Amino acid sequence: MNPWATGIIHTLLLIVIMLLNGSMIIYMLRKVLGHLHLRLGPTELGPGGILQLVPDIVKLLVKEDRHPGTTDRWLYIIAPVIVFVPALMAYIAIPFSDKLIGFDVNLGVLMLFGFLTVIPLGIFAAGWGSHNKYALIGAMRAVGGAISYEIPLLLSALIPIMLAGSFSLKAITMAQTTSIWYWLPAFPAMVIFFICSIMETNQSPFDMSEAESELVSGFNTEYSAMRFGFMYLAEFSNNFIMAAIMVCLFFGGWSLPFIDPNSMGVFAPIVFIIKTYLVIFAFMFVRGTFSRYRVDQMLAFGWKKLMPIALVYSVVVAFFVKLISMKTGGGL
Amino acid sequence: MEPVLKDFDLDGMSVDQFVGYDNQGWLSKEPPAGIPVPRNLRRIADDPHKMSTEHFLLNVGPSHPSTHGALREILELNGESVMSSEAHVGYLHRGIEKLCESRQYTHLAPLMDRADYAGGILPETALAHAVENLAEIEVPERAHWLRAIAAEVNRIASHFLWLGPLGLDSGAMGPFLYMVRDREILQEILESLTGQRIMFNYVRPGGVFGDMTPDAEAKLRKWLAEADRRMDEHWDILAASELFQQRVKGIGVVSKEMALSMGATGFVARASGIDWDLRRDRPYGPYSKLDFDVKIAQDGDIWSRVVVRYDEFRQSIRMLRQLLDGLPEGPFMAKLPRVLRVPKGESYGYVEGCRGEIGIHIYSDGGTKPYRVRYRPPILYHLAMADTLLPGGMIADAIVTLASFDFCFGEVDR
Amino acid sequence: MHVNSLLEAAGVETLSVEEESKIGIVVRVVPEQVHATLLALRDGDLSFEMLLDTFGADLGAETELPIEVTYHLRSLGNGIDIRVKTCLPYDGEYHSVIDIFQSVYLPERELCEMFGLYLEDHPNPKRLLTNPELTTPLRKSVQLRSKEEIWSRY
Amino acid sequence: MARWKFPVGIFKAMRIAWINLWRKNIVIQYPHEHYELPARARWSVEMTLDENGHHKCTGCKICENTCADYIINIDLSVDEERNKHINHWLYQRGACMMCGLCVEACPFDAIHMGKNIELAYFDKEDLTDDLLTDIDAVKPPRKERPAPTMKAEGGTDGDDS
Repeated sequence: MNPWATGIIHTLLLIVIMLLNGSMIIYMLRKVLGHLHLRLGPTELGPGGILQLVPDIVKLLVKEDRHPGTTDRWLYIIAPVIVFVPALMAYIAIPFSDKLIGFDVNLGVLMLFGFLTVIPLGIFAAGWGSHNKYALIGAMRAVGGAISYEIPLLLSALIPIMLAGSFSLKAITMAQTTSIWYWLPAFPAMVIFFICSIMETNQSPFDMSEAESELVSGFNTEYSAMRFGFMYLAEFSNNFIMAAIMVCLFFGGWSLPFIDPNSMGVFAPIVFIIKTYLVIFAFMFVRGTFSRYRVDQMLAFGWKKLMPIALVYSVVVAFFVKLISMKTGGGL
Repeated sequence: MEPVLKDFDLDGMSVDQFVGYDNQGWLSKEPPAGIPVPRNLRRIADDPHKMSTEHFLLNVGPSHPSTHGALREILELNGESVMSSEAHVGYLHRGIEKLCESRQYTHLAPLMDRADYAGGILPETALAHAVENLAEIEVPERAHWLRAIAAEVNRIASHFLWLGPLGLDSGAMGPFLYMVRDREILQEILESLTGQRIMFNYVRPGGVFGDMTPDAEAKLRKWLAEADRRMDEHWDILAASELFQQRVKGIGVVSKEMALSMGATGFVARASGIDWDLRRDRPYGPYSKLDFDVKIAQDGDIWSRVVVRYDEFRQSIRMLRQLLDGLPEGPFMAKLPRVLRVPKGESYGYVEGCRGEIGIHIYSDGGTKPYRVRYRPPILYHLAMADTLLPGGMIADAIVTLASFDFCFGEVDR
Repeated sequence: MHVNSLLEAAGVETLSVEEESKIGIVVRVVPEQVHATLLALRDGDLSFEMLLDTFGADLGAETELPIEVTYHLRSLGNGIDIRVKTCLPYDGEYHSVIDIFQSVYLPERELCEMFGLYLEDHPNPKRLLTNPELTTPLRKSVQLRSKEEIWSRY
Repeated sequence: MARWKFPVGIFKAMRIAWINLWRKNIVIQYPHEHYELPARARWSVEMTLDENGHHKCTGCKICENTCADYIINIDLSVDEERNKHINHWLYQRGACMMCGLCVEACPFDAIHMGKNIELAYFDKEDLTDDLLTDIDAVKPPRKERPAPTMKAEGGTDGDDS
């Protein structure tokens, strides 16, 4: 087949998967938060209200694209794209199974984090370009949060990498099939990673840049119609990506215990998605329960608590990894 | 100037004009000069040893998710820190005090509901006390007890409407809905008792509108049976969580001196160490026969207010059990003429409202309508207090501090 | 009466100090003496440390000084209330007592806008509740909308 | 730095949230389900009809004078024999605050507070309702003059039943 056609088809497939996934997570958020709050969530359209997303998307598409006159026009327009594209690109490095992976690079983890790091930039552009004080405060908070939480995030991600001896997500997953899943030896790292990914995806209790009760809607106050839709979708896509990374690093990817990873076949992506959605459920559960941090408390928590713990723990793990590898002459 | 109208030219205005657009109505003979916007009793100066940015003004409200009604708070910000603040109210002003002058004494209760829309029974009761005091009406005992039942149910409902949004303003969405669930049951009880969920029109001079309904009593007993467990749950979901505690401990401190000087009553005074509860110290109705405690906290911060009010919940539940069990038999309305004439004079009726002392001061000229009605809104005093607390904190603190005073702008603006 | 001797000792000239049956002790003073009276009451041994309310009433145009301003003070320790009343003319000058009780910060603004008084010595003498177009709503001369006006609004 | 304590409260909060996740929801799905109104519920004013389906209004205008918001307007014409004829019984539903004072004031139980909760309209004109149009007023029964006390006295409550 023509490689161009294959490329285009794959790209479109990726976009469709991403959109479907984003919609599923939005539906799931509504249902989980609904039931958590003794409500029902959407019920009217389709079985269990699953088709509610269709009119929502149609509404976003046909809505007037309101554009405040005083914005920095270029930044205002490009910001949703900056937020949306990395969220889309990050899908290519996620190993849904040993074969279903877009682009298995050696440094897959780094590539994913690289994509995700661009998102706060987009949020900042949105906040700055909106010419709105609430949006600006939200943007500043997003940048501050991103700086202080990406360090412990990467430090805690280092631990499974050290344990597996590889940066490739596929290799890390495969390494977990031969030994135990890494959440057990790397439990503190998993907790830190979980907390930091909540921050990274701008969810309560770290939804600083959005902070509805303080900043109305934070960085996306001035956005409407499909531009807002992009931001909204990107948020859930990030959610999925962070959960997927977490599943790869700590919960054994597509593998299941006591089952030969090579005989999983078509079940592998299903197992992976179920695991990911369970992690997303944990995100949502936290989101619907807790109070928000204050911005200085959040920064203090990131710098003064999470980062030292992650640092010390990675040193400890490095030491033990070296010790074991000297004994056995190989990986863990 | 009407900023909501379509022909309002927003871009042509300077920031100063926009921020202070209702500054034109100076009440003094000479407009004061040289005072910066926002104006308040307290202002933080820039610390030369700390990093500071150019200050900017942020309009919070009147339609902001956490101003609970129509408060417009102008904040002067240095980054995230609030340097000074000014509260603008009046967006809900309906002239209730003036409207009261055009109505008969027995027809004032609906206006009182609309003044305090979260706890309408309490100002109704205060008004009834004032009229009964002036007209020397003998109120049947059962009416007093029914008033107290309705008042305590309403107090719990109103407190839920404070605690839930306090969680919501601090970012916790779940507690709000769990509290609204319980509030819903209480509203149904009040609806069954009074006929409406919020605008009760239940307490009249001389008694109450209707007797206890079996439906309301059954629902209330059912709720009371599990109320303590529910309150434990509400404590665990919100107040026990360290994330919430670190948001409220040591924030928005009202010292005892400040509370006295700025006229704090109710839970704000009690959280600042002022041992004063009208239900205990100047008992009206059946409260002298009830067994309840008054919780005092010393710190005056938001956490103290939360603790004091959680205890008010429990005391109200305790009182409701006693009230239901001891409800005396008899008529629930005194025999009154159809058109009540009240002798000339002045009178003051008070209750321990949901948010502080609600006092109704009535002037009568001997006719069927009051000559002048003054509604003492406790929140008006707390608003001035909250306004001086905001400078020095951050935006998030400002929001939580404002929420912790349980503002009800129907009451402030009247 | 204790309040009477207290005020005399502080050198305050009162018009009358009476116990009214419905609202307790009422001290009537001329406007110039309000400040001294409140100060004496706050710092005297009865210690009325809290000012609960400040409000006015329009006693009608036929009265010589129609705006009656009431200060409602409370002594928490002794559990008694006292009211200080003074009368002002229409468009009179009202002098703020915010240096004694900070609680009058907002109520004084409301009082002066509602009755059309000039508010002096106040840190922020601004209208509180209404627009400048709506003058003195609580005066008796201001009428509410009539039935005909209400029925013609649609 | 304060002594670090293990954050027990966070897990307490999560426990309550987990319990609530499995609780029954509290939603009444409005167009499909309806909330049962209690007997005393007050919604907009309606005419009470007797067994023959005839209204009971005598055109005494007590309700009109009671209503402090002036939202009831009874347009009467009186002939030479003092028979009252109701041309219009106008009721501004949009301005009514549903306090029920007019119902309490009515000496002949001619009106009651209805139970219809669906009071939203698309047109502003629909908010002003003409409850009685071009109909003769009922002659007030001479014997049953209204008692000089308030209606709520004597243990009957405000129900319209």
